[in-house]
Order: sequence, then structure tokens, then C-alpha cells
Amino acid sequence: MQIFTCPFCGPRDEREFHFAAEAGKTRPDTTRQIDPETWATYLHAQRNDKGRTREVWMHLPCSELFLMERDSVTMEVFSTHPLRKEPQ
Amino acid sequence: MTLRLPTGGLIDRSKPLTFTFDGKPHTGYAGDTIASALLASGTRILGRSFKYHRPRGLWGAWVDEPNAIMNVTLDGHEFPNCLATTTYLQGGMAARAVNTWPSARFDMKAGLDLFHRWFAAGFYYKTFMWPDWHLFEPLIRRMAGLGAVSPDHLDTYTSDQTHDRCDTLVIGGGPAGLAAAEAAAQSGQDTLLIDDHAQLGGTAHQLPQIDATPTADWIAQRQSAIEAAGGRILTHTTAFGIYDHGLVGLAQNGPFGTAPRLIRLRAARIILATGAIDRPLTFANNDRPGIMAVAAAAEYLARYATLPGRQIALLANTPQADTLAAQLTQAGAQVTHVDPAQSPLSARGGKRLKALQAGDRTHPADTILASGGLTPLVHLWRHAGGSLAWCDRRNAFLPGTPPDNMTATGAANGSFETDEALEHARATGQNTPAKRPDPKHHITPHWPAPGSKGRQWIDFQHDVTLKDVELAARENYTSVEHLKRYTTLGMASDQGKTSNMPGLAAMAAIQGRPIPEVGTTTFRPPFVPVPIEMYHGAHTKQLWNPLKRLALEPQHRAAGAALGEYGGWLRPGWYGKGDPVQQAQTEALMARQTAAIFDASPLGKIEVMGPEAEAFVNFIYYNTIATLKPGKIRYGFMLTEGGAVFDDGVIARLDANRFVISCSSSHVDSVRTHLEAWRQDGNDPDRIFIHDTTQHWATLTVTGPRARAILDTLDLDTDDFPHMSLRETSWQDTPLRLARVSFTGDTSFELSIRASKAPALWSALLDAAKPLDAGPIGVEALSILRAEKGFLMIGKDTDGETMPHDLGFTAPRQKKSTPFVGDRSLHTDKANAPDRKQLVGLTVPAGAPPLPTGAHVVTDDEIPRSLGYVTSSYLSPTLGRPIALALLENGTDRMGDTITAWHLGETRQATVTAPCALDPEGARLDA
Amino acid sequence: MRDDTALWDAPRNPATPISLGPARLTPVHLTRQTLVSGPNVLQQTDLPLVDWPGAAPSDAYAAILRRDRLLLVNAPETPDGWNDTTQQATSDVTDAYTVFDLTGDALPLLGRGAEITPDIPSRSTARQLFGLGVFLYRMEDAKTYRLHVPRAHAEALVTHFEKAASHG
Amino acid sequence: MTRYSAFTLFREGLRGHKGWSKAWRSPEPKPEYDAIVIGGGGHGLATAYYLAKNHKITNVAVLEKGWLGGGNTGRNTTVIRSNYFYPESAALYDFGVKLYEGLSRDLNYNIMFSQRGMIVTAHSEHDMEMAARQTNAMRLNGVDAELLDRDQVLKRIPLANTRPDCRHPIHGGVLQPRAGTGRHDAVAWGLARAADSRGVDIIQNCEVQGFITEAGRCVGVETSLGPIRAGVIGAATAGHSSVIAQMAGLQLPITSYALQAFVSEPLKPVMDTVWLAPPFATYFSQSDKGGLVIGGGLDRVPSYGQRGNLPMQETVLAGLAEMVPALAKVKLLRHWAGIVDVTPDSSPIIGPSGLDGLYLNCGWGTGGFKSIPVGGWLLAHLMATGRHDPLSQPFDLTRFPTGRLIDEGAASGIAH
Repeated sequence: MQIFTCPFCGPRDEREFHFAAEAGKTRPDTTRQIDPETWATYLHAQRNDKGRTREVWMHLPCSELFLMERDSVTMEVFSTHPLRKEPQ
Repeated sequence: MTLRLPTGGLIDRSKPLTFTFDGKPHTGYAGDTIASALLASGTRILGRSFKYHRPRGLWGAWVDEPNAIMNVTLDGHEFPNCLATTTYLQGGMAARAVNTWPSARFDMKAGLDLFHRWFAAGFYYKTFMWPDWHLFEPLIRRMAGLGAVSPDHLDTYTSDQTHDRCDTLVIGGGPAGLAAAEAAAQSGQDTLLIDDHAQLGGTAHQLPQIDATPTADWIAQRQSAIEAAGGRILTHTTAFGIYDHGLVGLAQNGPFGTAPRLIRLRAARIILATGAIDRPLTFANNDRPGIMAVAAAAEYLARYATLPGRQIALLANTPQADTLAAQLTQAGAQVTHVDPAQSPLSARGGKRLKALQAGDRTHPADTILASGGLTPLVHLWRHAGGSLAWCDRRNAFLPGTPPDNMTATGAANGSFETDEALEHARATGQNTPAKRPDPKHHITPHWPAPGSKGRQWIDFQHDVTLKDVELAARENYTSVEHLKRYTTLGMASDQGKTSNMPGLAAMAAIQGRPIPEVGTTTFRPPFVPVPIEMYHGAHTKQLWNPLKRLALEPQHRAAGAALGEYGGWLRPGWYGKGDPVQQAQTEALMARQTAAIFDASPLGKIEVMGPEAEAFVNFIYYNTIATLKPGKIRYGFMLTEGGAVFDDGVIARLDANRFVISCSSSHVDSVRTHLEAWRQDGNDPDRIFIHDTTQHWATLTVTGPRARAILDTLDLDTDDFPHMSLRETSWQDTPLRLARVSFTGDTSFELSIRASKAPALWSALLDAAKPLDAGPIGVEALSILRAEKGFLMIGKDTDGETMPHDLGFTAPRQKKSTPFVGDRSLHTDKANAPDRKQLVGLTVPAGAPPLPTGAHVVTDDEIPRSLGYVTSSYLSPTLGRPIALALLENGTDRMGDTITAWHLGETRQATVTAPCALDPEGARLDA
Repeated sequence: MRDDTALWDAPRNPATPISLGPARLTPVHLTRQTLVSGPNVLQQTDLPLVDWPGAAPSDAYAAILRRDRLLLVNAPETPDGWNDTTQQATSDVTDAYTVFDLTGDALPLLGRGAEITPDIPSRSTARQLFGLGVFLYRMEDAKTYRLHVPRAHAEALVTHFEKAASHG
Repeated sequence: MTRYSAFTLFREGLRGHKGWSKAWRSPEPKPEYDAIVIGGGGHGLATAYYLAKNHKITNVAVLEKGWLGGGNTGRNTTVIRSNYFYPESAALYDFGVKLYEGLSRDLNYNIMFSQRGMIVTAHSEHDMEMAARQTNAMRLNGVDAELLDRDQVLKRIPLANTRPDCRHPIHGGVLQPRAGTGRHDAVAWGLARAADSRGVDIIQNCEVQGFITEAGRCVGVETSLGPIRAGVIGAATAGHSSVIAQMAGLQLPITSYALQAFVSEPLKPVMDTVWLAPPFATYFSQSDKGGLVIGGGLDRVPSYGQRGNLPMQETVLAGLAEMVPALAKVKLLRHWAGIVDVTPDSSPIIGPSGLDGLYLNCGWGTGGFKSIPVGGWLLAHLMATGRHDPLSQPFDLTRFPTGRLIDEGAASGIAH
């Protein structure tokens, strides 16, 4: 059982978390023409890095969506940050 | 012949226990294991090997024992594959050696050994191919396997599962572990010491005294000191694995026949004091009963006051062997010390050992105690990611680069001498860096000698011999993993604890490479076999994925509901004890003729609020929601970003900044997550808020031609309240949300009220319904009613490829100008393809029965091709004929066509229609 | 069409305390539970904020659920919906959560449902226990643990506690 | 090479097995080959074998970074089946089953394909309707399938949970009689031996570290043993497909996950078939040695760590105990994990990579073992001819921009 740190709640059991996506995806502006390859890249292409990765996760009890940097081989977690900007 | 000594050991001689082995009665004492009691009684053959059915005695005294595996029955319940050396004796046990008949001593399959020359490693890969493996497989399956498993299940055999944590976990309660735990606890760390035996002490019991204190006192002092300093101690507890982020799996064993407790332990620091085991010497006939590990003999003597035999050849050159020799001699055994460097070595005798042949000398012996040196138990170290380092002086792999927060001490760290181990352990306990002490003794290597004569066992349980390793090398299965898999070396239920090192060494010698270059196989959890039940715990029966329960469940039960699982909720399927199919028909007909009350509480009530709520729901929905006026309701779809219909349902607008999403009952949690993800990713989460209020409410639907009459009794304001409207009103001073939406096609009202008030509303509605011959209906009737109208159920009448335009909802795809989830995916080649499956209705010829749900619609080609399938099919009580919905390739262009339905090879004819079979004009909505 | 009624125990009386060996689970009737969300809601409330392990007073307080959400317990009634002035969204959820007080030797029971300890604080009271979403915190006496569980899962939670207690 | 037969085994038994030749050589890599296959697992070895056998291309190297068969080929639960819904999948996987049916004799190596059937049980009315839909689809696709009722299931699985308190009682199920299990290591070894005997160089402990490109075309690989050039290159590196793709400057629609497997202590025969019970998220069979071989879902955390974790272990093993309460007392012997390529539609990717001269065979998810022969067959065809076999065409990477996913999960009603 891994421990992930929700940026708001602190360290919690991995079973409270849901892997959402790789970080860095931006939704194309669908009011413009988008060629099929661009859309497919947005929908499906993955870096799927071996080693250091940046991912978006959700902490289910508080619904916080956050960025997590971790190692996909050793499972070491380097950092977690809210996806939204920190409140002032 | 008893080998039990009159005094000593940890057994309780005042508590004799009787048991049977292979049907024969035996006696032991409390504190014995099955193995020690049998050894004491002079029983030499405790099992048979897996392949050749060779007679086997005890090699080990604890978890490294490869041979003595038994099915044990106690109180009428049989447990398979119990290791006799770790199963503590209880009175009344009946033990049977596995895979033997009629007994381990006289086994009918012993003759297999005569054919051993054809059963070499991997022989089965080279034959049994012609005519077919199937011809041979059943016989081989019957031959294989260890114990049989009985079909019974004991209700009390249920595991407890818990979480725990500590600062310092010490694994192993031998001398080093005790010293480390004491030091850790006394330096203020929250310390947990575990040991897998019944008693603490480990190999300490083999020593007369430690630190000039009698051993028993020394152990007791450590124990008191640990507990006095606030430390905790768990015996009977095995650390079976270490997992990511340092989680340790502990199995805490109870009495025989109970399932172990699973403790998921989080420790800031782990001290590994798991000790070491003896490795066998590889010589001819080294598998004979009566050949035992030196360390095992020491354990049998110390813990169980049992000699391994009377006439002993001691084949070892470790300091431990010298100590043991003295103790055995003192206990009355005759001990001959033989240098393992002599060659060739061979054991003589069959079921009963006669002698050890060393070179040209014959040493008469009923027992050979052997040791090729000690191997530290580093399994957990490797689970946690620590490396191993080869030590030439100890001839063993030792803990190398440590994993995070783990230190090894004692014999597990290569310190086989108690004094030096204690010093290191104390320092480790205090968290002071300590250097591994240099060994006082240099162990002379005695590894398998390739090319030497005789059958020399490497893996006892699996019957892998040195010749098998040589064969593997000859055929180029030289990688250590290939060696293991090809010969099955190390894959027996002892997981190679005794066999891996000789196997590696043999391969190294054959190839002329150093042992560390050959490497080791992966150390895989669990360290010892653990019952599947340990992982099971409370996740059983009702608690396996527990259903959500309705506020009105007591009322439904009282009304005679048959409850069932529908979309994650326990809901009434129908009411009454009659035939369920008939019951659903009757209820559906009642709903059409008078009125029905339906508990729709599981429907989602997810509120979206805030200044950007409108834009947000407009983005989330396929349909345009921005134009929805307060007090109005719209039906719509949510799509995945891939364009597939993910949920359908109605959304109501309460005011400018507040919407309520009524998603389908089974999707509330996934829709909420979907909304939250989009809210925080790509939208301004400070201007959109999502409250799931589903369970605050109970929702009752009143539907049917007499629905209004029932509603009128509640005295609610329903003037000027057209279909697809919502009104916030109150009933009995309680807020009530009244909505006009219809999943039946009849006039319908949805009444939502706080759950605690639901029983009163339910009673009021039923009271009003009764005089009208109306009443409650369950989900089954509702399924018929909605199918008559062609209303779809997500996941039943759609699949994961269905897009909204397949369901007749085409406008937003063509016209909606603002972005929405899934928009671009509705214009791919696939989305535009002419062969999409669309939702249609099917009618069958008069008098024909309903089509089977799951039947396919097929082409009339010689080899028919599937064009789609029947998704819903019922007998419509309203129409008096079968109705069906189907997803059909290019279905909308096939209206009126006769098609062929195909089910398990049988075909039927049907006609394609619009999905809606009843009242297509919608006249009943406002009837 | 399968009648599974017998597979599921009838729901127990919601007012009866449940004995769990050395612990006890007592249903709590709260006058009101209110969900309030907003960008500054944690700063805006006058009620005492409760986190994990927390110390909730016996009258009114605000349990923290998220960085922008509170569960107000026994707060004065406020209209549901979006309030543009306070920038708060409000929903009455009094009947959405069944509430229990767990007293006695509580931690061993909680430890069967989650990796949990009062030594590791959390800003949020929301967590999973036995795989079910709950809000969990302590009352001012530091001995009583209060649990809010979605009503439809209350039976499952109680059954889990009973199962846990059966192991001693 | 010594041919394997009952006769040679008998003869060698008499003379101490001294006459067996190496199953494969351990050659040094040549500087250049006609074709290079990256990955010495089942798919890579099958590719090399069929390049030699079907296309007479024998100047081939298989480059394996560790020991052959050491990836998912040696880490799976050995199920072979073709119980698929869509015609494209059924055609692909059923050809795979057919190749397996003749593989032992084709390779002269007993891979012990044991067609003892596979049952996917149905646990509700709705499940039964979906089971009917599935059975009909399979039969229309030319795959053997039977729709079983409860009694028929219980006859084949006598130990199944029939207690009145079972959370998901059995309603029926779908049986594929031709499905079964094989001996995973033997598949790799048999293919390696057969490929080697046709002249293929199998080079273990040779890690590919990059691609050599000239004028936009891939003409070789950089390896831990130096550069090796080739006319055409195929990659069959399940679990690490994205890593290889990154070396070629590509991104694939793949996420890597750990998939765990479990084996119990050997038992006398109790289970003749493969049984998957979807609501318990667990399946198992019994090996010829007697161990229960158990599998379930993916771990929840994307991973390249070839090890499993407790949460999924608890889920899978608890599922088994619910399916068959009598097996709760059986002891688990070991568990392990492989890294699988998960694609958005859970279907494989076979076809050109986007880099000229490099072809892919990846994305098999949890179903790579059963497709070893067919995966190798199709990649060999691509490498030899530069064109798709009709079977592999639908699985080309172009299905993502066209939206023509082949999503078996979607067939069961799930939108994801």
C-alpha cells in the first residue's frame, strides 16, 4: 500500500486516490478545425515515462485534483501540488 | 524407539497429546510440532518426494523443511499442505503425508523411482506431443499435486485484517532481535518485535547461557525490558512480505484451524534479525531419511528435547556443528565427526540409514547431520529492494546496499557468533551505525561437484538432482531463471530455501564462473505460504461490494417487495410472492390502467452552483443547457471525451446559478467524479461548485392515467405545471421538489423530499392510490414501461460505442456552437460511418414469443454476419404483444424491413420499427 | 429475476446503540447538516473548524471536507443555493449522512477500516473507512469519535464494525 | 539438433542424457542482419520463427536485454482463448488459438496446450443477457461457444460457491471449450529452439539503447553490445513499448501497469477449467503441477516496477475465496507481476510505427500470452512484406485518428 500526499489532506492510503491522466495535456480549442491526428494525440498519446513521471491524480474523499511527481519504477513520490493555483 | 530426552526443552511434559500420523497413533507434548513429536517417536519417513516418491525424513526444524508436508484434520476439518515442522501439535490431530498412498512409509508409487532415468529435468517438453498432449495430461494431473483439498468450508475460518504502525519493527526474536528491540525500545522508539515461533529466543535456546546468564532468564529479562520500555511483542507472527512504500505484511497465526490475522504494518524503520538457515551438502543419496541439517538437530534438541538419532555422523565444518556435537554426546548420542572435504561421499541405506561412506571409510550411522554453511535469510531485504553482496569468507550472500530504513543484524547479517551479533544488534537498535563484524571463522566451501557419481539431490521436494542441473547447462538453460524454470529447482513449496544456493553453486561450478556472477533468482513474497483467507477478511457476503440501501427499505419489505441489485442499490424488483415475470406484467399493466408509485430515490441529485454553473453544464452536456429557463427540465446526454454516451438523464434549472443533475442511479459516483475532474481541470473551480445531495432526498414517482388524482390528495400546487417543469414547494411543512418528467410515457410526477420524511409521503401516496386500484411497482415493471416507449437504459440499450446521433439525437452534433465534452470525437471517420449501430424497435409476427435478449440480427448470407443485437425484450402487457429494442447497423434506414434474428443457431423473423411502440404522439403524457 | 431479499439483513433500528465489544456505536441525531462551498469558506465561517483528529464542540461547528468545503453541523438554517454576496453554495444535507459516535476502545476498530492514527493530522475530516467514504473526527473529550456516513452505506459501515469487533 | 520424441528420450535416458544438444546457441551478434527483432519474449521469438519459416528470412537477430522469455511471457497466467466479441478481435485471437493447437508438433517442443475450456460466469439476469449476446457473437464469428445455465456451470465447477449467502450467485455462463492453458516458458523455449535451428541468432543480455536512422529511415540499433544494422526492424517489447517508442521519437497510446499473478501450493485436481467470475474480478485455473494459478485486474497505479502490491492482492484473492469458499484454506505460494501495455481500447497495436523501417507489435494488455504465435506471425508478415496481413490491418495505429477503436470493454456496455 503506497502513501500519497494529498496537497490538502496530507498523507493518505493509495486506495483513496484515482489516477486521472498524465500531466501536461491541454484540450484543443474545439471551436476551431482540429485535424484527426491532433485530436487523437490529445485523447490517446502518452509519454508513459519509465522513471520520473508527472501525473494528475484525484484524492477521492476531498475530490482534490493534483499533480504528482513520482518514479514509475521505484514508486518514490517526489512531490504533489494542487492542479489549481494555491489560494492567496 | 523414543528419541525424547527425559528433561529439557520447551515442551510441557505434563500435557501429553495424542494424534495420528498416516492412521497410526502417536503421542507428543504441548509445545511440540507434529514433526518433533514424530521425530521423538522414532518415525523416520514423514513424506515422499514429488516426482520419484522417494521416502523422505526431516531435513529442517522450521520453515525451511522441504519434505514433511501433511494434510491435517482437527475437529472434522481438514487443512491441506501443513508443514509438519511449523504446525504446533494439538490433541486429536490426524495427520496424513500428502501425495502418498496408503502411507508415507509404504507408498504405492514408490516404483516410479525405478524409471527415474527417463524423468530427467524437462522430459515432458520432449515427448507427449503425438498424437496429442490431451492423451497424457489427465494421468499426469492425477499424479501431480500435493494434498487434496476438502470441499467443506468452516464458517469460523475468517481472517481479521488490520493496520498498525510503529517506529521500529524488529523482525525475528532470536538473540540479535531481542537485543535490538530492547535497545530500540529503551531509546524511546515505539518498538514492535515479532517472531514466528510460539516462544521468543530463536537460536538462543541452543545456548546454555548468554551474557553469563542462563538462557531462559536472559530471554525473560529482554522481554520484560522491552515491555517495560513500552515496546510490543507479537509471537506466532511472520513478516511475509515487504511492499512499496515500506509496507510490511504480517501474518499473525492463531490456534490450528483459524485463519491468520493480516496486519498491514507501517514502520519508520525495520531491523531484520531473521537469522540464517543451513544449506545441504550435495552428495550421493543425500535425500535419505535420517539426513538432517545441523541447525535443525540443534533446534530439535533445544526446543523439543529430542535427539535426531542415536548413532550420528556429523558432516560439517561450522563452529555450530562443534557445539552441537558436544551437546549430542552429552545427551547420550554417539557422534562421529566427518570432514565434508573427503570424497566421494555417499549415504548408505534405504528407508533406514545405515552408514555414511566417506572416501574409503564407512561410518555406521542411523543419522547424518549435514551443513554446508549458513545462508542468511535475506528474503525480506530483497523484497524491499536491498542488494546482496557475496562474502567469500562466509561463502554466502549477505545484505549489501540497504533499502530505505532497513538494517540487518545478527545471523541475517552474517554474524553467526552470538557475542558479536549482540553488540551489533544493540547498536542497530539504538540507531547507531555499526560495522558488520568480521567473521571469526572462515567457512570452507563445499559446493556440488559436477561430474561426480551417484544421484545427488539439489531440490528435495521437487527431485532435482545435480545431473538435472548438468543437463540444463548442457542444453544451454544456463541463465539462473532458465535453470530454475527448466528443472523446477527452487519452485517447490519451500520456495528454494534449501535448494537455491546449491543449485546456483552447481551451475557456477559447471560453467566455471564465480557464484555471484551466476546471480540469484528473484525473492518473491510470501516468505512462507499463507492461506488465501488471510487476504479475504471482511470482504465477504454482504460486505463484498455492499449495496446502497433505500430510506424506504423497511416500507418495501413490509409491502412484500422482492429486493434485488439494480445499479448498486438494493431495490424492489417487484412486490408479492407470485411468479416474478407475471408480477412484473401485472404491475406494468396497473401503471398503464390506473397509476403506480415507484421509489426512484437512487436517481442522482447533483447540484451545480455558482456564477459559471451555466457555462459549465453547457460544456459537460451534449445538449445545449444554457437556454434552459429556471423551473424547467431538459433531457440530455453526457459524453466521454471519446464521444460515447456516458450517462443520460434530466437536468433541471432551479435558478440562474443553480442546476440539479439527475443522472442515472448507477452513475452518481462516476458522474460526480467526472464533473469534479472537469471543474478543476480547464474551468475556474472558484466559480463552480458541485454538491452531491442524492442521499438527502427520497424520490417517489407517481405515474399513470390516475397520477394526478393521487397527487391531488397531497394538496400540492400543480396548476400551470407542464411536462418538463420543476417546482419547489412543500408538504406538511417540509420542502418538496416536484418535477414533471416521465420515464413511462404516462403523466408522471416525481416527488423529492428529505429522506426522513419519505415514510410519511410513501404512506400518503399509497393511501391515495389504494382506492384507485393503484399501488407500488418495482424496477422490473418500470423496465417494461420504459421499453414500451422506446426509452433507453444506459449500458443495456447502449454500448460503449454508442454516440448520441445513434439514438436519434442529432441536433447538437450539427449545431451546438460552444465546446462540449466529446465534441470533436463525434466527427471522426468512425462517427461519420454509414454502418453505425442505431437504436431501433423490433416487432415479431403475431403470436410469436418475445425475441431473446442478446439475440443478434444477422445478414442472410450463407455465413451470416452480425448486424447488431437485441438489447431489451419484453412481453408488453399494454400492447398484448412482444416488444424489443435493438442496436442495429444502419437501423434508421431499415424501418419496415424484415430482418433475421439469430440466437444459438436458431433464426426468427422480425420487423424493424421505431423504438417507441406505445403512444408515439405522446398523448398519454397529459392524459 | 432473482429475489435477493434473504441475502440482505433487514436494516436495523436507526436509533439503537450498537455494542462492539469494548466499544460502542451510538446513533446521533443532529438538527442540521449543511454543505457549504465557496472560495473562502474556511475563512468565512464563525463556527469552530474541525479537522482530523479535531476537537468538535457539542453544539455547532464546521467540519472541514475540502479546501473549499465545510459540513456545518447544527448551524443556523440558511437558504439553499448560490449566494452571490458571500460567494457560497449551500445545500441542506441533513438526511444525507447518518451520524454515529464511536466510544470506548475505538482505535483498534478504526484501524481495521483504514490506516489511521490521531498522530498524523489532516486538514480534512473526509476519508475512506472500510472502503466507504466517511467524515471522521474527534469530539472535545478526545475520546469520542464521530462518523458521518452516506445514509445508504450506514448499514454496511455498521456491519463492518460488527465484523471487526468480532475479532476482538 | 537432437529431435525430441519418445524414442530419443528413451535412448537418452539409457545413456544419461549426454546426447542432448543445446536448445539454442549463444552467438555473438553480427554487425548486420536482414532483420532485427527487439525483444526475446514470446512475440519476438515467434516473429523470428515465422520470418524464417513463412518468409525464408533467416539472417535474423533477436535482441533480448535480459534472458529470453523473462518478460511477460514468463510472468502470466498462461490462458489461451479467443472468446471475443468483435469480428476483428475474434479473427485475430482465434487464428492465435489455431496456431497454438498445432504448435507443439510444429516446434517439436511440448508446450502443453491443454484445451480444458474456459467459463466466464454470469451472475444476474442482465449478465445472462450479455452472455447470450457474447455467445451469439462468438458463434457468428466462427468461434466455439456454449451458453451454460447454472447447473451446467456447477457440473463443470463443482466447488463453486452455492451457499445461500453468496453475494453473486451463479446464473450461468459462457464456455469456450477450445480455450485452455499452456506452459508459458515452454512456448518461449520451443520458439527459441525452433528459430535457432533455422539460423536465427538469439542474443541475450543485449539491450537496445537507440535507433540508427539514415534519411528518415531506421537502419539499425545501438545496443549494449554495439551498433547492429538491419534491413528491417520489429519491436515486440510488451511492458516497455513506450520506452522503445521514445527512442524512436514516438509516443504511443499506451500506459504501463503492473498485472499480478498468484500461484498456490500444489493440490490434487480440483479444477479442470479456467473460470473467470467478473463480479469477483478474479479468474483461476489449476496447473498440471497442481497449483491454482490466479489472476485479476490491473494494479491501480501506473507502474514499471515488476512487483505487486497488497490492495490488488487482497481484491483478487478475496474474490477467489468468494468464488470457492473451500479454497480459502489453501495457501498462497508466491505472487509476482508483469508490466503490461494498456491501450485505450485494450486491443493490440500491430503495424508501422511512424518511423520508416520500424514495425510494432505491442499493446496486448493482459492478453499477450494467448497471442504469441499470431502476434509473431503478423509482425513477421509486416517485416517481410512491408504490408499488413488482413488480420492485422484493423489493429494499425491509424485506428486512433479515425476513431475505429476495437474496444471489447465497450461491447459489454461500458463507456470509457
